[in-house]
Amino acid sequence: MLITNSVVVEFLEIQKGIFLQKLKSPEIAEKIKPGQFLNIKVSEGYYPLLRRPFSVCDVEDDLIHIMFAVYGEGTKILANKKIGETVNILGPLGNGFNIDDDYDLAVFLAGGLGAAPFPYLTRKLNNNKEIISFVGGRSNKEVIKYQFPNLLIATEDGSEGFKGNVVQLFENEIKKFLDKKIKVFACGPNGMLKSVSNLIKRFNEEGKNLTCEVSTESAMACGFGICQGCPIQDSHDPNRYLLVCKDGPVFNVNDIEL
Amino acid sequence: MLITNSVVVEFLEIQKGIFLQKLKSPEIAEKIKPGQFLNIKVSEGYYPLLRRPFSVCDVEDDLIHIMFAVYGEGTKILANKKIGETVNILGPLGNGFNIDDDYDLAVFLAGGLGAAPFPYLTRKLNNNKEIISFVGGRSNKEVIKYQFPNLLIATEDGSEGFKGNVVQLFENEIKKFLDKKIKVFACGPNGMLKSVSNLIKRFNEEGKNLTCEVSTESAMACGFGICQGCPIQDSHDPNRYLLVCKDGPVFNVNDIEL
Amino acid sequence: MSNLDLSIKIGSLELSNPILLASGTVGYGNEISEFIDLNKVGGIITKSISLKPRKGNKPQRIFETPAGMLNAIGLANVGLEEFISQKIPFLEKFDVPIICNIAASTLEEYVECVRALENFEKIKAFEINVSCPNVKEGGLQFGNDIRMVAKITENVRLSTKKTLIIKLSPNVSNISDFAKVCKENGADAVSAINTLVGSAFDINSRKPKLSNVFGGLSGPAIKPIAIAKVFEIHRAVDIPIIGVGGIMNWQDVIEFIIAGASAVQIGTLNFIDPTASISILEGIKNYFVNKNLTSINQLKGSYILDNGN
Amino acid sequence: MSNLDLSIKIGSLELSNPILLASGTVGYGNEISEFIDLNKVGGIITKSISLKPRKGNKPQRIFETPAGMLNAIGLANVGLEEFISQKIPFLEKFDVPIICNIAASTLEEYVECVRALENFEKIKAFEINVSCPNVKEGGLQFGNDIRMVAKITENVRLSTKKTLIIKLSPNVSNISDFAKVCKENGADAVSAINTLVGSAFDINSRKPKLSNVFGGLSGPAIKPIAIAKVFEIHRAVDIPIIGVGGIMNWQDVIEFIIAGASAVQIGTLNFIDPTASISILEGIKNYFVNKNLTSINQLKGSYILDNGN
Ligand SMILES: Cc1cc2nc3c(=O)[nH]c(=O)nc-3n(C[C@H](O)[C@H](O)[C@H](O)COP(=O)(O)OP(=O)(O)OC[C@H]3O[C@@H](n4cnc5c(N)ncnc54)[C@H](O)[C@@H]3O)c2cc1C
Ligand SMILES: Cc1cc2nc3c(=O)[nH]c(=O)nc-3n(C[C@H](O)[C@H](O)[C@H](O)COP(=O)(O)OP(=O)(O)OC[C@H]3O[C@@H](n4cnc5c(N)ncnc54)[C@H](O)[C@@H]3O)c2cc1C
Ligand SMILES: Cc1cc2nc3c(=O)[nH]c(=O)nc-3n(C[C@H](O)[C@H](O)[C@H](O)COP(=O)(O)O)c2cc1C
Ligand SMILES: Cc1cc2nc3c(=O)[nH]c(=O)nc-3n(C[C@H](O)[C@H](O)[C@H](O)COP(=O)(O)O)c2cc1C
Ligand code: FES
Ligand code: FES
Repeated sequence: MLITNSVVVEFLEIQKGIFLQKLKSPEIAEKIKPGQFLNIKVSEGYYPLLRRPFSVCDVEDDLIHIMFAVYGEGTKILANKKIGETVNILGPLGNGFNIDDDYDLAVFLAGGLGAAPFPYLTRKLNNNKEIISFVGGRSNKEVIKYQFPNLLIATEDGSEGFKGNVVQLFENEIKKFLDKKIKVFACGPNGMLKSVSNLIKRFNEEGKNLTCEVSTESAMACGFGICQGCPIQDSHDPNRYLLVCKDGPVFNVNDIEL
Repeated sequence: MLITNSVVVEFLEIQKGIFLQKLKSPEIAEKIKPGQFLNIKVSEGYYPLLRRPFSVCDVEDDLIHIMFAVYGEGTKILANKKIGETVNILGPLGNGFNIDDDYDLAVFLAGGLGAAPFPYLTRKLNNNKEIISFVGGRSNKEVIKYQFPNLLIATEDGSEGFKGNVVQLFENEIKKFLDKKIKVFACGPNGMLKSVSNLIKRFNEEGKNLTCEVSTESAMACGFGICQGCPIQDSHDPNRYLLVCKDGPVFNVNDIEL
Repeated sequence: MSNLDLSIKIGSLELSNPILLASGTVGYGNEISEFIDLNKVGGIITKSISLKPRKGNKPQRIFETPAGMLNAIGLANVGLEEFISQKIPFLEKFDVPIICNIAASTLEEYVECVRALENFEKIKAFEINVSCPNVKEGGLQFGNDIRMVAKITENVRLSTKKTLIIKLSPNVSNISDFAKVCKENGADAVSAINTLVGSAFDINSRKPKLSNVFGGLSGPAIKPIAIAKVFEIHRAVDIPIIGVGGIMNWQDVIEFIIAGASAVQIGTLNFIDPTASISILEGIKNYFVNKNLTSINQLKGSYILDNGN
Repeated sequence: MSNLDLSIKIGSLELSNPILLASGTVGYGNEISEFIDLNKVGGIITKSISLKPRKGNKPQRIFETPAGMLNAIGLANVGLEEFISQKIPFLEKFDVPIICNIAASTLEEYVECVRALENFEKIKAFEINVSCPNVKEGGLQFGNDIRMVAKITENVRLSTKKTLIIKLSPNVSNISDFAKVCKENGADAVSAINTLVGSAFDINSRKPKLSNVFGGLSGPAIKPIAIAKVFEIHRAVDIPIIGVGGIMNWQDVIEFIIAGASAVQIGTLNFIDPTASISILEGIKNYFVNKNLTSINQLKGSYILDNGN
């Protein structure tokens, strides 16, 4: 874990309202793994007071990419940064995706800004095994296609691809592959992750062979385990919460209660 | 009184650490008088929360000039504004200098950033009568010479001009003119204004003929009379405070207790 | 939604909408009337009036803090007599309810002020300030003493038929107990909250930033505290609550109403943007329309709590 | 100024400097030790320990507010047993005083915890949390009940020879009365302040932002309140005060010391900048050198007040 002032080196609007910011931080770029995140202080003053967590979207030499949309004050300030201005980064934080080769087919499941961690994950999987990506959003404006391999799209309003939610699409499509050993990587709103989790459990109860890692979200104050602000239920012990920031944000879906 | 979003049109560092910002506001530029001030919200957020008061330094068509140095968070944000960015201005506020022709010689007395209102005042006096300016600072780096006519300088460390404070210099120099009807315009720290006030009173007790208007400062919340945050002692009524923002900031020195 | 009706009734006080201008933050209305049409706000609460004029505290009276400000005005006001002769006539020009806020150092003084103002038709309600932290006598001591608050409420109630609002101090641990005694003694509503006691020192001079040493903390910094106090009262006592503390936009107003407020007061924000009350009103109307709400009572205290924890 | 000495003694507790890390904001030291050399801070105050492990509140536990944050962690902690078996051994690696913060729902539980920890050499002091607003039993009720605070202090005092610090609730109107009973019952110091009770609601879902509804407000927003409380205690009671609330930089620390604090705690700031305590220490040293000060006691409570008003 490091704290660095990082310069904004490049800033793109990859599609309407979705920003990609490239921040220079050789130290963090060298260490960070897919699924890990950064906790960013977007301004020097007291407003906003707390850091804002962002997944590492990609790494390019000594640049870290983050992807975001404007929600509130923090992301608004970030979106107004000019090239050459700095942000203060604390990272790398949390546990990333478990990158092993123990599968035949990788599946990416992303909802909304849950698309953020996949470019870097794609690069790091790097094993010539097949990947299928399922990405969803309310309408096609909200679907982030950025760098997804083999992309299938679900929109709730049917404006592009499958009409319905991304988990339904995944359920429909994956059936043809259920003989394979599948590893699902999912990132999106907790509601989506919950239905992914239920589906995976059902498949496995039916004797299929799927593993699934989900990247979860939580309100956070510190991002590195000292505030206890980001609990998530431990599925193995009803008397215990895990911490999203430290024990996650990526969990094996069997380890948590969504 | 108006509230307007004004664009920063030009931004100069007139001497090291002293900034001149030109803000576009046709409505305020048209109305404002020398010695009046603006209450400026330098950022959109809650930090800083309150507006910051600045004297009008000059008016140039539809531009208002303000002059400032960086003290705290507010002036720091202001100094980081780029051309084209906006600030929110409330003004014109307060009572300006009383511009009549009832004198033979005008004297300007300024300490530090007290130099701010004089360029506009000079332009508006506009009556071919003589002006002498006395400007002081701790060292010559702090003396703001910007657009003062007939300038005499006092520095406490003697690095330029008279060694001592600006009121002493004024006392020495003015003696030759004491047969004239003199009008003094003073702006600077309250300590300086107090010694000006004492000196003027002494001269007048000695039968001389000086009038004096001082532009005072105070912590302010609103700037237009609703918070009661900026009291200054009324010299005619011990049971009453005047308000710097509404009854001032320019007062005849006889009307207040400094 | 042509049937949107933001009006609200508190005792006999009828407000066309729930946006009031808080005591001490708009004087007696003169200056702010240059910025907004006062007829559009729900009501105006005067700067605290006392029997005799008060000069107020020496400078420095104001100090900015993170997302807040300290003030130690010291209840500077023109006094009852000048209020009657100068301020009421000005306020009569507007078609907006006036709530007269009263401060005093003794029980008798409260009663005397209320009696003197009872017959002025223009004044629709009294807000009794038992909680101003900036004067040495009275003020805070009253506000934190529950028997005193009960007694003041009881006595003032006997002296007025107008709507009676008690403005509560937040510097207590059990604000709902205070609201309860207000209700029991005949108050029509409570305002929550007044400022919190705060202070600041200069690290070079070692002097307090305020001549009075203590000041009242207001502004967005205190909003979470004000929301908690309004909610606490709403849960415990059946009395209309006027929410105040840190409102900066229409969202904050909606939050106060959800937490239990029937109306709200805009305070510190008037200093920063004297037109804010009007734009807030627009924001509220849009929210009501978007949510298919037609009256304040549908939203008031409509918080949804999980069962258990 | 080679003779600058920032050390301070509170009871038998010897601190090399006045910068402590506040309870609940550095866990048990593990994570923050990756950012700073723990041996450099004056002391570490553990997350509140209770007799049994506590799971804490459901999410959401954290909500940001203007210049502050609300937390409703609910005293989540590993419990006495695991603290002894896992956390103390880790802390023993450092040459820095450990102050063990204790929370409980009953008087007996406080005493039992203290007894169980009394023989651990590593623990130099106890800070008794009578004021956590985030649990239903105990917690706030104790902190706002002066007889209960007296009784807890008295009983814990009988059970320990270590330095005893009582952490006071700010949600009271008369904090110096609480400090007084702490002193009378044998406390060596008081900490002021814990968080203020606050709340927030979502205007779309109408649900509270925190599952617990109420949370504790911390951060720079509350600093003026904390300064006022420290000053009030300092003026009224001769007991060492540990100042806490909203410290963001070395200037804030100096302000607390001027207002009367012997030492201070860094809380919320650790979340934003876990290295801040070390840079603050540098800032303090420079201030002392520039002002020709050589000891904390020269600055402590050195405020200058005007006479009269
Ligand atoms: C581990 C982790 C990784 C994350 N990675 C990313 C990422 O790569 N890209 C990204 O854009 N965001 C990411 N987020 C979410 C991101 O932290 C928030 O979007 C950000 O904190 C918003 O800050 P703000 O100040 O703009 O909004 P706030 O002022 O904090 O919130 C404003 C409003 O927006 C809502 N809101 C905030 N965040 C979200 C959200 N994510 N979805 C829906 N509503 C929201 C809030 O509830 C609130 O109503 C991540 C969060 C976590 C915990
Ligand atoms: C009527 C009026 C007119 C003014 N005109 C001008 C002007 O034309 N140009 C200008 O630069 N300033 C002017 N000021 C002062 C200006 O308002 C302050 O400099 C400004 O508010 C500082 O804001 P800040 O946020 O940067 O500093 P703050 O954070 O408010 O203060 C930071 C520190 O600087 C100190 N400080 C603040 N202002 C001053 C000051 N003026 N002198 C010395 N120390 C100070 C504070 O006490 C504090 O310790 C005027 C003030 C008034 C009341
Ligand atoms: C400068 C100032 C003066 C105030 N004067 C009074 C007063 O005279 N009487 C009163 O009851 N409240 C007074 N208040 C308190 C406000 O009415 C309000 O309760 C408080 O400021 C919290 O609201 P806010 O955060 O929106 O400002 C004053 C507040 C400020 C900031
Ligand atoms: C997330 C969080 C958890 C806390 N947990 C505890 C605790 O367990 N025991 C305690 O006595 N105080 C606890 N506190 C209070 C702090 O120790 C401190 O008193 C308070 O936060 C004010 O200081 P600050 O503004 O610097 O944060 C907690 C504060 C925060 C923000
Ligand atoms: S965010 Fe602080 S512990 Fe996870
Ligand atoms: S600054 Fe508000 S009355 Fe003068």
